Amino acid sequence: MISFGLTEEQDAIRGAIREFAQGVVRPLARDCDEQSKLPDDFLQQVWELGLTTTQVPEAFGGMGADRSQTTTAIALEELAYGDAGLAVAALAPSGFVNALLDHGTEEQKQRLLPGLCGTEFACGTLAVVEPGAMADASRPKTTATAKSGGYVLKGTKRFVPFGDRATHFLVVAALDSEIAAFIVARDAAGLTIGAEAEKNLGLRAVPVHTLELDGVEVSDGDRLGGSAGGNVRALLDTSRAALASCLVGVARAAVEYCVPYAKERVAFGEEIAKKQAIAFMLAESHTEVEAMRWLVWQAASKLEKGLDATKASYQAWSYAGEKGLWVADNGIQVLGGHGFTREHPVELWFRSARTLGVLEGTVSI
Amino acid sequence: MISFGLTEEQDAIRGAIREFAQGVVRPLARDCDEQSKLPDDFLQQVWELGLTTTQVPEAFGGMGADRSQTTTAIALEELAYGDAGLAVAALAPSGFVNALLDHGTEEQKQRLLPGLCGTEFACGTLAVVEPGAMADASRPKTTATAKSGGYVLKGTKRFVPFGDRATHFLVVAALDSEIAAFIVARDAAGLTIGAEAEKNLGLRAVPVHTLELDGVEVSDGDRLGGSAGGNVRALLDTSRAALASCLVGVARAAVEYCVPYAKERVAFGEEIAKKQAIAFMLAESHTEVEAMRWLVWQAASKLEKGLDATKASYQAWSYAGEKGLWVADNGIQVLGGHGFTREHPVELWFRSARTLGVLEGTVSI
Amino acid sequence: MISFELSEYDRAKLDAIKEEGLICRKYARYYDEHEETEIPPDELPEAKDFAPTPNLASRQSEEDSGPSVMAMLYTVYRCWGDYAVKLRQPKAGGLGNAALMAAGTDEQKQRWINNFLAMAITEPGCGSDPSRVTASAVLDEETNEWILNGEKIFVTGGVRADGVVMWATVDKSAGRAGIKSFLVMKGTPGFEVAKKEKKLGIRGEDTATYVFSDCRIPRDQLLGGNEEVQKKGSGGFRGVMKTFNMTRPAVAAFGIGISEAALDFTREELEKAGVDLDYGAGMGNRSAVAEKFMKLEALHEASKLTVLRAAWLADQGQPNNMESSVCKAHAGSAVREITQGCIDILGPLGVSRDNLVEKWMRDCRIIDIYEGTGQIQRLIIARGLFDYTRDDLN
Amino acid sequence: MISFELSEYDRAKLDAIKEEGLICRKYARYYDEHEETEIPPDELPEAKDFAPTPNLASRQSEEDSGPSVMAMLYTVYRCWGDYAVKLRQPKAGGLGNAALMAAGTDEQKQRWINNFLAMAITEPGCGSDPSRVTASAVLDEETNEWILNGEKIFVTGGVRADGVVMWATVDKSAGRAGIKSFLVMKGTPGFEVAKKEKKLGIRGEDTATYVFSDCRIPRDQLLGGNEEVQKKGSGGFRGVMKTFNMTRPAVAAFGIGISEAALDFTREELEKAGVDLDYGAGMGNRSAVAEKFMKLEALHEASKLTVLRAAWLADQGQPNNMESSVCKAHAGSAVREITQGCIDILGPLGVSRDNLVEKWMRDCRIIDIYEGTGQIQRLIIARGLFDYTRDDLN
Repeated sequence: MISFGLTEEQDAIRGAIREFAQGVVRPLARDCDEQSKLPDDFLQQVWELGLTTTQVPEAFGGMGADRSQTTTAIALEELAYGDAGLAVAALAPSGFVNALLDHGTEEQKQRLLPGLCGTEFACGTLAVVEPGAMADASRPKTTATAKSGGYVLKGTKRFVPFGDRATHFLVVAALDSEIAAFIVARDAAGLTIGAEAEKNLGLRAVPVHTLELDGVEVSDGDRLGGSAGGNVRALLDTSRAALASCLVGVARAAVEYCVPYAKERVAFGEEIAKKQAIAFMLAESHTEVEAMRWLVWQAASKLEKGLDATKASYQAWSYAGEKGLWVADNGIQVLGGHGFTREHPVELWFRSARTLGVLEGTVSI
Repeated sequence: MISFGLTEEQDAIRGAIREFAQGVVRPLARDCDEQSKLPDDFLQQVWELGLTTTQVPEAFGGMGADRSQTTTAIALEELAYGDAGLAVAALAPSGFVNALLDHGTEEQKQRLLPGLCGTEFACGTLAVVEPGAMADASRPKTTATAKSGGYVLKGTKRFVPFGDRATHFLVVAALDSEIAAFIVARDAAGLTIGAEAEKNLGLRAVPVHTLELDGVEVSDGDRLGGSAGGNVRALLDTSRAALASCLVGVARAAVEYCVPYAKERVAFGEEIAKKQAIAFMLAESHTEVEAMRWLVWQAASKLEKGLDATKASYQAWSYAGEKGLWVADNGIQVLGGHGFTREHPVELWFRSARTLGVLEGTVSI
Repeated sequence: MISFELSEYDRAKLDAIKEEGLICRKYARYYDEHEETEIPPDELPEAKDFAPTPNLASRQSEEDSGPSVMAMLYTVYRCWGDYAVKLRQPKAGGLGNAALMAAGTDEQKQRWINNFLAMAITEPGCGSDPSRVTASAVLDEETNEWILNGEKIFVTGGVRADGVVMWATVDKSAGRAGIKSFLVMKGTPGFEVAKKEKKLGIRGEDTATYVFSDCRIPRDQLLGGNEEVQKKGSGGFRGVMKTFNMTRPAVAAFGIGISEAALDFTREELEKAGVDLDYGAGMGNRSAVAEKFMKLEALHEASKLTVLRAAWLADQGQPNNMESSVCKAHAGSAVREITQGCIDILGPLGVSRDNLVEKWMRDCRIIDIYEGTGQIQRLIIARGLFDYTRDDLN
Repeated sequence: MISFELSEYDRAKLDAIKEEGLICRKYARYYDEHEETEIPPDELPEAKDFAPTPNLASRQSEEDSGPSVMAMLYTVYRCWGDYAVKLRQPKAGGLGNAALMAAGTDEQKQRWINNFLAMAITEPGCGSDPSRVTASAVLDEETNEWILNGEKIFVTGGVRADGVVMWATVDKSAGRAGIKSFLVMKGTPGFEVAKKEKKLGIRGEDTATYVFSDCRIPRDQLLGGNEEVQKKGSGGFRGVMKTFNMTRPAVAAFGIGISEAALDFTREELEKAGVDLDYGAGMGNRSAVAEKFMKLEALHEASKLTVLRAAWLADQGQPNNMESSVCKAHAGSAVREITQGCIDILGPLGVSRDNLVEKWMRDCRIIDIYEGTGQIQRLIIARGLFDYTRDDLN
């Protein structure tokens, strides 16, 4: 069935997150970006929304709702509508939890989920991105070498959220010709976490760190999904879809900000909204926001149904990456010189969009 | 020195060809396209303009003007402004002549040029294009195999201008890891010329044919440039620059047709030229026509100076291919439903632009 | 719930449409090259073997898609076969049929449903601006007839149509509110097919100019039957505009079908050439043609989803005016880029008339023009965004 | 004759500029991250070793390029070093200097040439529309002074400038013809730097808001000295607009320099990764990143040539109003695409503040905005094409 309909539950969640995004996230966004930091209570506030734990079975400490990638995609769009950096901060713990839920062994779930699904913020995060030009998450340069009873990991990861506090990292590495993921505890021997947060173009609100894995040893039981391996491709697909969701939120934020601005701003004797150049830019931007969203939903829905979502996730990610940036960039143009200043949020969204477009493996849906 | 200045001679030639393009070429264009044929006297008329023979030394029957790729590029833009199909027809003989001039041995020039530089239309043409998806002129599938005293050619060429009447073809083929070009006479054993002209999207005015080379034997002396080989890369570069010149002419034709149309056409109560959507489309089209032209001139100038022009020709060709099509395509949009009909020439230019953009090796500058 | 997987039941129906499409496609080049000849018979030699057109509204279970969604998918895959040929199937209606179904009275629907009805809006002076229609309809109360006068251009299917839904104003002073649509059958005195256009593409489909000179039609051939002229700005025009809400997605669907055909052809050529389409890889590990192709595919998919979204809203009984323009604007530009881009990949093969890609590119070019150009759609979208009237933004 | 090869003499001059550029680039990140601090001294530690700025007009032979062309190339390669830092070199002027050179009297030029002059046009309510300037200049015949009032925003270099060329109207009823430009030096009573902007990019360059409150300047500080107000539409505004004809290409050149830096960085990374850039091959034999990079390079080259063309016309003494807008419109959009596209190729490396690409992308974003947005440039081009006035098309 082709359906664009939300369930009642999804509708309610969307409403709640939208309110949170407007009331809590958006007002924090500028300062968090300028100062590259998160307010102390933000993570706990988000935690209490239950984004990370809702879809975890009660047996593991969660709330037992059905695992739903479409629901997460909808939530992420709303959060990123508030601010993409804070959205990534809010959802980063889910990347680890979802990976375990979707691909972990029973033992891995039992061992780790309860600790990550308590009433207080806790997190493991994904360690996928690598340094160097033309990074390709599907062909990690980080290697895993099998040895008796486990594996040895070598390589560098960057853009790892909460390197400063995550208790575990899920490190994606090449294992012979496969890609595999490994659970690495924060205190593992051979793991060096960058002392300072990385400095990047956008998403400055969320602390991201570089990890050096210099012969980190993990046991057989630390390979995601056990010796058979989890479906790491599907894990990366959830990440592409997640970043695409964020891009939809960012692009929508830009359009919704520009529309009233263009109606108020007068130049050359009339509201700039009445100029076709501006009106068409926003009409096309709105059009692309819609188109992007449906691609994201399609990918999320395939993931939710357990179908092969690699092509759909590629499409969502590639299309949203390009058009999300285009929309945010046009947002600056609509505001002109004002859009170039940090008095308005469009330049922030532009940086978010450009950053989201080249990361893979920071969050998941 | 950076200079965009034409010599006096170039200025005069541009004026003459422009007049010819407007007075002779343009009025013929629609019928030639619809009927896929050339009027009997057109080729002779063009011949008498001297496009093919002017730059040939008097010793070989030409008029002894300096070889100037920039002059040819300027002439081609003007001709294609009249019609690209007729421009290709007019300039196709030059492809062969220029190749001999630029890369042929003294013996080759003496043997062939006088016969191609008489007072009557005569022609050899280039045989570069190949069938199949993703054709790449720099990696021909047609092969040349050295044998005692010469080479054996095998392969298929298409889009060969004047297959019905050319006396010689210059066939580009892979010779081990090199690309080489070979002079093949029309009556060579093993050469089969398609009985009917090919049917293509655009450039329908010029008859183009498919050649089958089934073990065609040529002598050592028939390899362009002799045993050392001519600079076939430079030959292909002249072809890329030539097609780019045509694209500039086509795109300029579209802009110049749309401008008065938009000023006259009334919709929604005023001239459509006063709508920003239309005005911007044409402003951007004009901008791209300029940008394209300078890239073409740059490539032509490098060729003229004997410098490596592969990058510059790629840029001219790639950019003009994309933007020339874009401009012609927008031309249809400016005219709306009328642009979709064959009562106006913009759809013809659109087809020309799309066709020029994927051919390489039909004409040269 | 959000879902993009077709049920087996729906899939089977679409597979049948695609099979017919492939048969129709055999005639595509013929129709493209014979626009000068008489319109050939409506029925292809193979048409007798076609399965009957599936009932749009038939659903076996909750897992099946809604009728508007399915209608759009049928349209996509008919045009995937061939734009022109699909229209030659006897039961496939013209845009006038869509208008009839959307705005006609039950009696009108019953009476004309089996006719092929064109739609005539555009006039030589009005471009894509339906509210500037100058063709007039005057009621002759004595004979209970409408007297129609005016010229209509770019009437799609106008030569072979059995009749037409034509737009005319009953009261010029009322502006848009005065515009009504009328059913006129061929053979009505005063209704003349004046010209047939020669076109870049969709050459198998006839495009005509109609002239109405004191053409009299019975009073009950006013579409929808409502003779009342609303006050200016009171929304009376909406009844007429409403007919657009499925025709815009349908036109977008035409283009989507064609561009899907072009992508399928190109994909096969890439496969033959051994080009790997690795959707999981990063750009650094792809070839230029793979990257280009995959991006065109994504653009196509995005466009298709906007069409389905507009249709899905209609199935939910929700307004879809903005979404209809969104999908029309998106597809109009996307199918240009996709078909032109396939030729970039295919090279000289793409411009040869030995295959259909060049034709698909030409056919697609109409999508961004008729039933409201891309520019008109953007105006509609922008007005929606800004909550502007036509006077505010035009 | 058509030529695009630099003479050795010119090449050597540009090489020197590039060498300085690389030194300046070392400070690029510092300035980007320290917009809050006091403006650092104009002279970099290494500046004392810089060769003197070559004389623009010096030509050794006919093989050397003209002064405007060379001025644009200097600008390109200074900005290739770093946008912000290049402005810190003592002799490099602001936009006001360009205006002074284009429209000032000989005496004015001599008097102010060694000052850094900003240009103040934009007002809170007028956007990019210089003809709607509301700042006023009233002549006090008794004191022979102009009295200036008004607010100017987005004054580039406004904090560190020694003075400013500001636009004001001497006669509102005269419309554009009443607008004149005035030289005002810092320290003049009534001239206040009211605010410094925080920006996306070009953070090393200060952007200020100026307030003029009954600011009195001597009568001879009217730029060009012509106090006459032409009749409406008689072209009196052109004298003022003329100053734009080299500033638009110069702004385009800023962007071209930055995008060239981004391309050079990206090319090096591609080389490190072993990516082959085969310009002779067809698309079927290229990698996705090579194709993307080569297209961005071509776009860059096209844009650069439009700048040089506008400058070359100036060197020939030919009008270049259209061409100035062509290059500004082209570059404004091209440099966005190029720098953003380099990040597509570079991936996460491109967004890291460990290198400068992300900064170059931010810096470049201003090109399509200041000195007339891309939209304004398109209006100017379209008016030129249609032979329309501002009233016809706006």
